[in-house]
Amino acid sequence: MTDLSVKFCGVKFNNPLVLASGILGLTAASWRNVVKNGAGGITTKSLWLAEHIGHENPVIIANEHYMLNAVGLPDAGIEKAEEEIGKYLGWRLHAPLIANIVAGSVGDFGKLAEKIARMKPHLIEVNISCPNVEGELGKPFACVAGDSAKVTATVKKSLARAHAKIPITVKLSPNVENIVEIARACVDSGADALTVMNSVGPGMAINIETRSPILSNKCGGLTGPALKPLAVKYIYDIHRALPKTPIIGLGGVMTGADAIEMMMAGATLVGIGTGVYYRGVEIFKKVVEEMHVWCKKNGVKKIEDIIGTAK
Amino acid sequence: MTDLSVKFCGVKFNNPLVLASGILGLTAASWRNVVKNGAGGITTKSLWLAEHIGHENPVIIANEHYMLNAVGLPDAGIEKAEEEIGKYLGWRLHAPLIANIVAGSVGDFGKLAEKIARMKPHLIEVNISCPNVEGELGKPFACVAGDSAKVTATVKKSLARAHAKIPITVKLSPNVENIVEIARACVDSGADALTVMNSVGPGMAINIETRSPILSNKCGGLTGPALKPLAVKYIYDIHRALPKTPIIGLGGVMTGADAIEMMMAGATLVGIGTGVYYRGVEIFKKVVEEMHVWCKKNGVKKIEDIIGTAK
Amino acid sequence: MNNFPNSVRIKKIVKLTPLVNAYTFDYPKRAKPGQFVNIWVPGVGENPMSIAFDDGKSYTLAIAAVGNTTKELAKKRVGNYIGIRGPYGTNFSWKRGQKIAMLAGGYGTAPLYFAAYLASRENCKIDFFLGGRSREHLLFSDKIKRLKNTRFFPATDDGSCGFNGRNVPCWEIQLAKGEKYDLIMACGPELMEKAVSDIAHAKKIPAQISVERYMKCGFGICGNCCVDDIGIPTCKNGPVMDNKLVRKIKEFGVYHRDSVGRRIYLMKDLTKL
Amino acid sequence: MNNFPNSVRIKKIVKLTPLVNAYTFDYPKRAKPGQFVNIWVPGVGENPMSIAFDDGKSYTLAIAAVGNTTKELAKKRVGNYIGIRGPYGTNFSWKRGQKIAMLAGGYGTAPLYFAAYLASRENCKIDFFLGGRSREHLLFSDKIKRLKNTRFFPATDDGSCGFNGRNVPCWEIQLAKGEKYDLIMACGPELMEKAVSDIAHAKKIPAQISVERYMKCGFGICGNCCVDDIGIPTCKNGPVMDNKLVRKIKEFGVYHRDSVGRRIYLMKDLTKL
Ligand SMILES: Cc1cc2nc3c(=O)[nH]c(=O)nc-3n(C[C@H](O)[C@H](O)[C@H](O)COP(=O)(O)OP(=O)(O)OC[C@H]3O[C@@H](n4cnc5c(N)ncnc54)[C@H](O)[C@@H]3O)c2cc1C
Ligand SMILES: Cc1cc2nc3c(=O)[nH]c(=O)nc-3n(C[C@H](O)[C@H](O)[C@H](O)COP(=O)(O)OP(=O)(O)OC[C@H]3O[C@@H](n4cnc5c(N)ncnc54)[C@H](O)[C@@H]3O)c2cc1C
Ligand SMILES: Cc1cc2nc3c(=O)[nH]c(=O)nc-3n(C[C@H](O)[C@H](O)[C@H](O)COP(=O)(O)O)c2cc1C
Ligand SMILES: Cc1cc2nc3c(=O)[nH]c(=O)nc-3n(C[C@H](O)[C@H](O)[C@H](O)COP(=O)(O)O)c2cc1C
Ligand code: FES
Ligand code: FES
Repeated sequence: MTDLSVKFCGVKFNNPLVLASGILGLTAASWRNVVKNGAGGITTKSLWLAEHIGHENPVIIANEHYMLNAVGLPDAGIEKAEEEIGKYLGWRLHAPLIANIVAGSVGDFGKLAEKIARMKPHLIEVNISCPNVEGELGKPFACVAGDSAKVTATVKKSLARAHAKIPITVKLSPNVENIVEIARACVDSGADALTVMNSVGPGMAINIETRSPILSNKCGGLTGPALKPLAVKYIYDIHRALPKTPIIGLGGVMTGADAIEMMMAGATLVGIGTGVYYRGVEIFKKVVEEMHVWCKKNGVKKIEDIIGTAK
Repeated sequence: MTDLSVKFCGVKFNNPLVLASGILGLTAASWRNVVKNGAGGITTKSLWLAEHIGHENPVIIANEHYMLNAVGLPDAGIEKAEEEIGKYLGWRLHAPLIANIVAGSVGDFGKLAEKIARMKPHLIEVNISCPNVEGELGKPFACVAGDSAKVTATVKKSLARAHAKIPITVKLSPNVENIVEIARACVDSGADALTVMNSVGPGMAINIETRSPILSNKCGGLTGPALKPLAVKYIYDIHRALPKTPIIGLGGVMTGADAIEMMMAGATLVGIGTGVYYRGVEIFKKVVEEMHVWCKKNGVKKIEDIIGTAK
Repeated sequence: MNNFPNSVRIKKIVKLTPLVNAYTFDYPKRAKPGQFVNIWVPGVGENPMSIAFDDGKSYTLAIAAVGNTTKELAKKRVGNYIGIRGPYGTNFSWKRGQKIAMLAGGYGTAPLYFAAYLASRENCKIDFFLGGRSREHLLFSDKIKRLKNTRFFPATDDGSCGFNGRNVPCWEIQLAKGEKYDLIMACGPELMEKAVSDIAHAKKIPAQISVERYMKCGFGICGNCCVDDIGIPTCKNGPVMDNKLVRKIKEFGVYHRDSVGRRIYLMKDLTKL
Repeated sequence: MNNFPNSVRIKKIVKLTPLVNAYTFDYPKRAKPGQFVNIWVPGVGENPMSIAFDDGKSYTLAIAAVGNTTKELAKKRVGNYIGIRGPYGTNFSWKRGQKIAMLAGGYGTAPLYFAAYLASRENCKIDFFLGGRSREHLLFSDKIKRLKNTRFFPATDDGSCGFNGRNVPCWEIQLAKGEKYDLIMACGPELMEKAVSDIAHAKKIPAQISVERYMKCGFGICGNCCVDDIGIPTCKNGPVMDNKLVRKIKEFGVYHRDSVGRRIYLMKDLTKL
């Protein structure tokens, strides 16, 4: 059997597949259910410092071609985070927990990171790239290299102050023209790793009988299997520019072959979110099995050997 | 029967469906074949001033989720354009011809526009947005408002000098963060219309057995039904900002409902390119038929009545 | 795989009770009792609604006007468009000829009426315990009465119709008289369902219970409807669940989560749990 | 609908002629004679190649090493990966028992050998007119000889094997002797095919001809292989076309278009046309 385990910023994962933030990510019980279905690690729904109301329904629409979502990052705030993270870690499952955090200001990112760090998740994912949440400039932080760097530096500083040695990964947006420049700015400001990529767009779908945009937020993040080439290209470019920075690659992964493609582009961990819609929560077991079959057929002993080997 | 005819910059189209540039667009005979299959108008493959070699094969790969192309804008230059455009117009078909032009410098755009104008196509589409062709800044003109404006102004000036009253539409790229700003810059510099949008990305696909990017150009423009929400969103935003500027809307249109959705977002003409892959060249007849059925069921007498009516 | 709303024109609107209207519209997909659809009122909102009836061509939904989406819906006329997607979730199931006790409350009556209509035609014997505030709030009572093989046990808080009290005690009287049931079905307020779950568990009678949680997607992605501690989404692995599974739901009858995932306790004093 | 290359390992390589190697590999889809695949040599290029044989499990292609992709391919060993997508395009077809004349030249022999192999087993009577420069350049001649119901008429420019001259004049001798054919198939250099098309048309004998053009996608999108003046793509509506359609192709035997769409004339003096 091929060894599918990987090390990510010193944290061991039994297989490289992690649940993407925002899918089945609200409660410890739900995280455990996803681990039971084969995930190597879990990313929480984006956590805020305080309660944050999401958008009215409809918030998610999908067909055989794509999914559009504008859930609006709803969250009950820090107390609930503490309950759920504590509960999950208490079960001592072998699937590391990545706490995804989001904030409306650079300062809040620092405060939130510090509080979350106390709960000792294995990693913190800094979500500066949600297409529906805008920073001061009316654009997500991830769209401006300077903002991305400032958030990264602030989070690292507040973790250092709290003597928390939890690695952070900064989640980048695909909706930029200079993703390598932004990636470099984050790494130079202390990011231990990068998560590539958040949803594309935003896009819009209109119901033609009622002539109304369907999502209550009118537009939303675009995801699905057709967006994978964008993620592969970004991971490929970023890995070449920053070969030493580990990457969580995600965006349209549906099969074992997709996960292997993403790892060859340069990803160490591979996220799956919208894939749960197309193949059910069992997708993690299915993809792990498909990776085993491919590795056996192609003589790959350790999955880590294929990382970044695309020509 | 619903009246599907539309007027675009004074040019009458029997139905709003036009062949997108780059698909079956090399020869007059091919354009006529597409018209025979129901298209209301034809856009030529991008035309250069002089011969331009494209990329080696593979240049187009596609599966049920998406298409990636890096054909590399091959063209035989102005003499061939003259032959084919002259031949097509000589057949007096009722489907207007949109000559799509591309150049590597602002000056060449002007020269090319003037020469093409002499052939009297019905419209000129200025392609400043091919993801695989970069201007001086290493980015397509369409990615910089200033460049887009300069090209537009230069083309308008050279057409005026040649006393050619051919309307021009500027083709925008989706790979920007400020498409409305760029649209406005083009219209302020004289663009009579806008074509929204070119392919997304570029993206990459890697063959995992040989660990090689499949396209000879490694990456290419991403198209397919899943990209439609991006086009709908851009058209929706641009139409609200510039309600008087007619739009050729394209990007992932596969069905009558898609075309209607795009018109409700704000498009007057609807382009179809990758749809020929998923539904064959007969897609034009099929979509026209589907639009008739929908209009009848929903009491729409004239298709122009639905343009820009999305809430 | 298409989870976009289908625009359907309302064909018929019937006022069932002061609060509840029955909306009928043609729909291309068939449904089973217990399943639900998301009903979208453009520009206002979208909410899950059980299917009250499927006649093979059209659906009927029984919708109480309680908040801003359902109140907006109540203004709609026949011929207006609404958006429907689904059917979603699991359904009640039974075997030919079974003796079934159905405990229904509030709009929970809708799916159980639909089940009773079908099961009574497969010569199941049905005891239908319908609870509600008062006579006028008993949903579909006339239709239930007309079903063959069906004994109708209305129960009203104010005694204006049938048993004066809740439907569960009314059912317990039958149990005490020695009535034997092969299957129990419950759909209505959670505390009523909790009581049914406990009794069925104690008496080892198979039971199916409709577990409803705050829903957003309706197809197992957003996670808002996941229940502690088994963590499964009730929109996909429910709403109708076997009582054996319901017994594993720690939060059942205790709390649910609102639209930001915060715990909301059914009864204040249960917060210590 | 999947037009990504499949990575296949070369199973067998056989040198057929000084220029042509036969490559065999397992492939999950079945092919008909006249259809082609795109063969991809990673990092080098991709080109269309007719299927020389499909034994129900693997394909065999007969590839002449002429340019940089095919020369790079010639360096490949058994066990190496190559990329294959397809099969694309139309195929030769016949009815049981027909008397068929096959005119083959160069690598065009491959699809016609495949057709002869199958048709001869449906007791068609085949006259196979195989043309080539010299004996050693005649592709599959030993295999063709061994086919039942098949008369083999080799024709070499240098007379080193069979008729001393081109295969069309050799065929015309048979026609002059009163040979009657129900069907003609032609695949090889365009001028040879043009001659066959003219004769078949004049004698009103049904004919199928493989029209090859410079190809990029192989599935009817890029337009590079569209022929004047009917404008249809030969990768999708061909390569095998009925002679009635071929007669409408103004450019057939006159010119084709290169990779930038420029007209390339087969014979200099035809440019006036
Ligand atoms: C599986 C299921 C089936 C249902 N079937 C019916 C039915 O047949 N008839 C009927 O009248 N009602 C039914 N409901 C309840 C219905 O969804 C709510 O009454 C409706 O959402 C109220 O929405 P509103 O915007 O009008 O009011 P709001 O003011 O938004 O909410 C009023 C109450 O309705 C509930 N609610 C609101 N939104 C949701 C949601 N998205 N998901 C779940 N609960 C919500 C909450 O408890 C809330 O306190 C069902 C709920 C579920 C989960
Ligand atoms: C439908 C079809 C079936 C074919 N079957 C066979 C076969 O069974 N065996 C065989 O050896 N060859 C076959 N060919 C020709 C084969 O495609 C070319 O020999 C091959 O592409 C040469 O490529 P290269 O890069 O080695 O040489 P290059 O130097 O690139 O080209 C050499 C010549 O090959 C032709 N050619 C090159 N690229 C293409 C292309 N993409 N499409 C069409 N022609 C091209 C051109 O005429 C060119 O002048 C077929 C061509 C077509 C269109
Ligand atoms: C319904 C939904 C909700 C999401 N919520 C979040 C979120 O809260 N935080 C975040 O960083 N990303 C969020 N994402 C983005 C995903 O984490 C992921 O980056 C993206 O969907 C691409 O991966 P996929 O194609 O596997 O879904 C969400 C995506 C979807 C579809
Ligand atoms: C194979 C291919 C070639 C293309 N070539 C061109 C081109 O030469 N010039 C251009 O402006 N756009 C070109 N495009 C972009 C299309 O015109 C269109 O903008 C894009 O594909 C979105 O529309 P669609 O989804 O209907 O294909 C090409 C697209 C494809 C798929
Ligand atoms: S409602 Fe989204 S998972 Fe159940
Ligand atoms: S090769 Fe592209 S259309 Fe035929």
